[in-house]
Amino acid sequence: MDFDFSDDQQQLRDAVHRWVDKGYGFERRRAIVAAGGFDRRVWNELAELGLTSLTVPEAHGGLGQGAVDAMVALEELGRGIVLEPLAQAFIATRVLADHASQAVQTEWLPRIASGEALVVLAHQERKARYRLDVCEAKAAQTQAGHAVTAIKSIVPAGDQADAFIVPAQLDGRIALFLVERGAAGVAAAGYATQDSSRAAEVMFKDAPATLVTTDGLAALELAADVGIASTCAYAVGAMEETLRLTTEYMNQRKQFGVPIASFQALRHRAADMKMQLELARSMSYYAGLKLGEAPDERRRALSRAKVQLGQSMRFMGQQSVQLHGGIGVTDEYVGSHYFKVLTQLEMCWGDTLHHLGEVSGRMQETAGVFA
Amino acid sequence: MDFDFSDDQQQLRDAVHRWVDKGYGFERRRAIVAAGGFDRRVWNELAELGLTSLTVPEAHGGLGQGAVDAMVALEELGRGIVLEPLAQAFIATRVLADHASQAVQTEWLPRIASGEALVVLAHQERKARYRLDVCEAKAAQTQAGHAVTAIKSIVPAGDQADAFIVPAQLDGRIALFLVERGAAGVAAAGYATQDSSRAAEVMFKDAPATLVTTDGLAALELAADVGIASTCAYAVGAMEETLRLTTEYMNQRKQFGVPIASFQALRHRAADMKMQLELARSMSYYAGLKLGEAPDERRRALSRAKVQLGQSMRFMGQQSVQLHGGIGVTDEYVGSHYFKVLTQLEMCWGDTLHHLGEVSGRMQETAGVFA
Amino acid sequence: MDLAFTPEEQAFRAEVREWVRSHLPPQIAHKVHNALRLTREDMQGWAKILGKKGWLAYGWPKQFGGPGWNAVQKHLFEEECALAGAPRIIPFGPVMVAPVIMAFGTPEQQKRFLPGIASGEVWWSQGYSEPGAGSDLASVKTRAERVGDKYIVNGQKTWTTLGQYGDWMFNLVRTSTEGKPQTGISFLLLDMKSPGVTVRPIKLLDGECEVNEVFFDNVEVPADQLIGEENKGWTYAKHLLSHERTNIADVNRAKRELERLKRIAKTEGLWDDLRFRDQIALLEVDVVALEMLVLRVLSLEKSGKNPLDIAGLLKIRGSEIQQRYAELMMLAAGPFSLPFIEEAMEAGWQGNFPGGEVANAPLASSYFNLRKTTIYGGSNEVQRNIVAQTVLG
Amino acid sequence: MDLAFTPEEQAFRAEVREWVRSHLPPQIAHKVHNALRLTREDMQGWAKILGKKGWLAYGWPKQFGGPGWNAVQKHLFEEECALAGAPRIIPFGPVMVAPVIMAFGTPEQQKRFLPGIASGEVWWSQGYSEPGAGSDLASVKTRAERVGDKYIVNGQKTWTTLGQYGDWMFNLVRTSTEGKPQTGISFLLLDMKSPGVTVRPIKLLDGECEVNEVFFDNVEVPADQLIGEENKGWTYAKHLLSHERTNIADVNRAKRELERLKRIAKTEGLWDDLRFRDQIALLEVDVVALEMLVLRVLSLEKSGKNPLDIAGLLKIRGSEIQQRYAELMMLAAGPFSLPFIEEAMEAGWQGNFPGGEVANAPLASSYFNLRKTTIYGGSNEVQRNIVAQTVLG
Repeated sequence: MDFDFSDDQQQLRDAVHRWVDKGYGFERRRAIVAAGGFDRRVWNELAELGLTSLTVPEAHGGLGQGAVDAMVALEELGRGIVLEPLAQAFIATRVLADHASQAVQTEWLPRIASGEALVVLAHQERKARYRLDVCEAKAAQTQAGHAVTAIKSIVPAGDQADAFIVPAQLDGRIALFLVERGAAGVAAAGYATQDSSRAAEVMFKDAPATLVTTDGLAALELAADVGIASTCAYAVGAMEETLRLTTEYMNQRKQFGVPIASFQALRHRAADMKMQLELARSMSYYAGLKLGEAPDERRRALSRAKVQLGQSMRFMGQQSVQLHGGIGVTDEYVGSHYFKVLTQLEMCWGDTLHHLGEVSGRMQETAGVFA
Repeated sequence: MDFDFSDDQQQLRDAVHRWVDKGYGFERRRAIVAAGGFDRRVWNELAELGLTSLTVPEAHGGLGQGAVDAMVALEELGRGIVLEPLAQAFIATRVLADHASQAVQTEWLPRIASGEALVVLAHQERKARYRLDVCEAKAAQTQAGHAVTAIKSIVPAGDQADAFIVPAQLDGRIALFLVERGAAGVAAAGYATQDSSRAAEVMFKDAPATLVTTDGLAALELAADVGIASTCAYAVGAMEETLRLTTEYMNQRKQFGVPIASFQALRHRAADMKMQLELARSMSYYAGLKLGEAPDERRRALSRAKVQLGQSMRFMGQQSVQLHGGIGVTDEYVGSHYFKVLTQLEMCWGDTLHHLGEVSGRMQETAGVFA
Repeated sequence: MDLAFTPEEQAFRAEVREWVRSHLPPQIAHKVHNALRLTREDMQGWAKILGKKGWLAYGWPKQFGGPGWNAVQKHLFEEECALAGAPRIIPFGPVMVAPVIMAFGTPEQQKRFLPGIASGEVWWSQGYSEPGAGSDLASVKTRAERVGDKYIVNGQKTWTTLGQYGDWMFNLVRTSTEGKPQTGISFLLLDMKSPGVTVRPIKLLDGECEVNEVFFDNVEVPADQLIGEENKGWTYAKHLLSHERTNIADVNRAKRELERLKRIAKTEGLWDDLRFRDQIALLEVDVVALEMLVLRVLSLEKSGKNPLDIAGLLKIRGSEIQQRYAELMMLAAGPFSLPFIEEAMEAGWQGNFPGGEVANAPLASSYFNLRKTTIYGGSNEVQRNIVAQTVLG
Repeated sequence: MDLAFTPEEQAFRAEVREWVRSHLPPQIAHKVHNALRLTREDMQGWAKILGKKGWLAYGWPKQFGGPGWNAVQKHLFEEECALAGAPRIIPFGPVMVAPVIMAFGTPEQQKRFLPGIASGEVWWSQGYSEPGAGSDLASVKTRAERVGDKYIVNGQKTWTTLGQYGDWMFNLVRTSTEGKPQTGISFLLLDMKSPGVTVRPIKLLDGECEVNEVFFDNVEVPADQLIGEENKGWTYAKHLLSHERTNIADVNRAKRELERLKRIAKTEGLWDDLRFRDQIALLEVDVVALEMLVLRVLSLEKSGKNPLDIAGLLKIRGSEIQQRYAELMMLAAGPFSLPFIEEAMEAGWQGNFPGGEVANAPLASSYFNLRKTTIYGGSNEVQRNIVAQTVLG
């Protein structure tokens, strides 16, 4: 048992940290928000940092690193609440590497690694809410391959992506397909989300599609679990910075002639935030480390992690605003945007109640990390 | 709309308050606990105060007062955590007055009013938990009337009572019966409960029984609702005294050279206790005032009240102990016994989760006190 | 003790209900019921309609042109307005500054200012908070210097709610630096169109500019716009804070919003989801308990009592409940609360809202906006200090 | 970063498991698994069995006769003991006073006291708290006056856990009233059979006497039972408090009790009740998160780091979780947790327990008992002060 980061991981953290500090300040983020919430140049910079290739197998031009390295990178991006969805690269990579044919891997993984192709998961449907097994999208075999007809909501960077991984019904079960955004019959309408990042509604009408796997539900569950672990890591970074901003403010802000950090009731709140941060970090590690387990254990573990993170994120975000007072609800203050990010992330990949249901449903007689 | 107490109610409160103060000190209570948790002399004193006759119709020798008067009396008994279960008199009175034949009323109500007969509800069965419609007890017609065979658990003062109101299956539905403790086939084994009051397992084996009503479930639901309202009122008194003891202690107890009442984190906890007390009091009023409504509205209202009281009691009890520190968990300190009472009362007539389920199940589109 | 309203109270409610429902413009009610954004015209339009009826000044005694209602009648009026979907009455004029003018203003000031407030013609703003002084009002730094028959005002206010619409503003200003901080404060009425007044809207998390910074650069204020005596402003401000007791819990709005939450839960397929439904049920209990608490305070006030110890709880609990229903609405929509499309928060938007339910458009915005409720009006931490004082001394 | 234990760690665990399960008397394990009352003989019996194996002093370095285990090994040992149903090791001797004797005692003191601690023969008690000074240890008032080669001790200790069984006791005593309160405190070992020592058990809410008052009336203590220097006791006490880091979270016990909670829920027909089951699920997440936190601290300690900032969280969270499982067990039994029959909390009771499940007998008692966990060992309020210090300064 060992929770130390390797030297390589530490170097990766330092590199991403430096880039966030120097290259992704609040002003740049604000400009990207004003321009729609996604900047391809940032994506290219992430690629240059080696992040889009981080988990791509070496055989496909990647660095062949694992979930812990992805976690390290995402923690640092979360610390800077970077809008561009690096997690999608990890999701696409894992899904293709685990489920796609060699041909599809050879075609797509090098392009994902290089940053040339932004491939995102397009799975959200109106009736599904947080369920992965509800899918009305339809696929059919064609002469050239397959064609997909679907309406997918809230697709991350959906009008900026190069291709989508799309679940759709094929012969009575869910399969996964790759569809290029430029393909015939694909239309994406973009908009900003709560945290100012970008999403889109994507309409597929008989769009030409490449089959990734007919075992689509298993692959989609894997995608969601990578998504949860990514969300956890990113959130830990965002919460760490939230706590730092909050305590800094408490020490500087005076009321009744003294810093508000001197009020015991507020001090205890800060202690409770520290508690939530460390519980969340613990469960983020747990999530990352369990990503390689067999599906049953993996799913249970990732749901447990999301329950903890959901609670922590809500508490951290709300208390940060409260401890800041008025400034905490202004658009011009950076801390407010951390609150928005933490709010939104709770509802990504299933909220706290949803995953509590999953944990409850999968509960066994034993208990604990190794149970 | 008027939340003032009448002069008569105020006098009632004063009288009961005086009796508790002078007649039911901690030493007397401790002696009663040592002797088993019930003292018939106390019951007689309650009768002399007019409390056992309070809600009995005047036609049957009672004072003919209503639910608000009962609430006033119970608040004051709760303030002194009086062990003897006056609520049972109110339950028996209401059930008999609303559901029994004139003959049964004429036989029993005057004796309840005078204190001569302690009649308690014996309904708890192993498989029922908090459900009222689960009943395995059996009744059968006999030449003389009926006979009941049953095992009832945790019957208040069950080995001291004169008679029981017993739900049992008759011809496929629940009916209520009156069974005297001295009757053939009745055996009661007494013991103390968490809060040091008295209960018993009562076994009925073909015990001769008087039919109260064949509409037993409706009558039992009414009994439970009177029980809930009584619990609420009693708990409000107990919580009020809990807060008084706690704040008194906080002002007197010193740590680090100052009264612990000077620590803001503890002050806020005291403020939260005040909040819970007043929310609980508000819902206790609501419970009492809704006891006369039609069953559907009454049941929904009483469940709402119990949800609030359940939360308040747990918070008040636990925080009181915490704010007291070590002394708060000792048997010799009076405040500890308030904690025990509040703990037990949450599990009487259905706990918080149970009644949340009731509220949730009965929820309608509108909301509010008058909805 | 009786939960039922008297026949007179019921008749009063019926009259108010009839009138409100027939005079509230449906397009405004639609916005309120769906949390769509309100314009200045919506807010002031309704105020003027009420003003014409004499009900904008619903809390005023008869001698100043109010209806002279008692606490219960005021509550019933507020409840009927809320349930009908009326916008909240902007309180700065009729509820906040008017009682101060009535209690401490000269007859001339009363004659000059009260009619414009009662009619809804004049929009008032509040100049209390300053940068660096949120809940700590006594540390006011904005200076007002007496020069002849004028005050020259310099300084800055902030968090001025809807100050961008303000015609007039009442201010706490420092006229002396001697003695305790409280003693050198004066209460000054100020025409916001005066030269030297600059209003800068502050954009908030929800994308709107509900509050403002207001800068005073050598603003000349005639001395007859001082209320009462110089350096006694703290007394008047405290008088003001002691008003507007029960409506601060906003329980009537909570009831309306609880019904909206239930509608959203149904649309989102959660009405039969036991886990989510339980959350609503728990909130319903909270709302009923809050309403009972409000009714107790009202009843005591009607009987001439001053239930200070429990009235102090209303703001804390009311604000927590506001935040909770906003949170649950957002969580009900879940992924479909993510799109943050400001145009869709306006009435009449014709676009396609992601996921299809345009009713979900303002949910995150409301959630963000209502974080303010535990901060403003004396933060809940300050409120807990006050409650603790009542129980611990 | 790796969650798996190394093959060596796994082998170690297997060895410990095998040994514990074959040496722990089944009747003791039965009591622990069912929260039945333990006698002094149960507790000391197990201590002696461990002592014989050399594992009672499981945290000690080899030079003093301990096994010299690292942080992970200690944790695995604790976990295996907890899951097997072993009673907790009474910490006052091996975990609390022994490290102080090792660090600050003379070779003679080490030779005199450590063997009896390691073997489990000598039962130690802690003399820290005094009436009026719970979390405020520095305000110690018990006096120790040096007269020749003795100290004469007068005063009173309280909350002395299991002091009625104590052979020896380590005490903070005041040897000087000059300077800061901390500077006049000494650390004194005291034979509880000395004339003038009176132990008065305090009955607690659960009906048991887990703590005691200990009175000293001119108790003579040979001066060679002073640890280190006079008036330096505060330093030694702080050294003691910095030990026993991770096990304070008691996560291994929590895992065992979570399993018991699930058994009770099944017996009471609640395993398929979604509302109650969700409560267990939430607690399960809490326990896993606590365990991960503990493992992080262990791993850092193994790497020679001192994770002070997160170790401070363990007591708070661990104690909250202890209270929660006790609460849920009681609520699971619901009405059938009401009977408070002390005899039924002993092993082997043959009576009929109301409702039929004698396993429900100790539930309320445990719930009452565990209220102490957020109070003792530095109340959670004091712990939050300390954590706040790490984040705010």
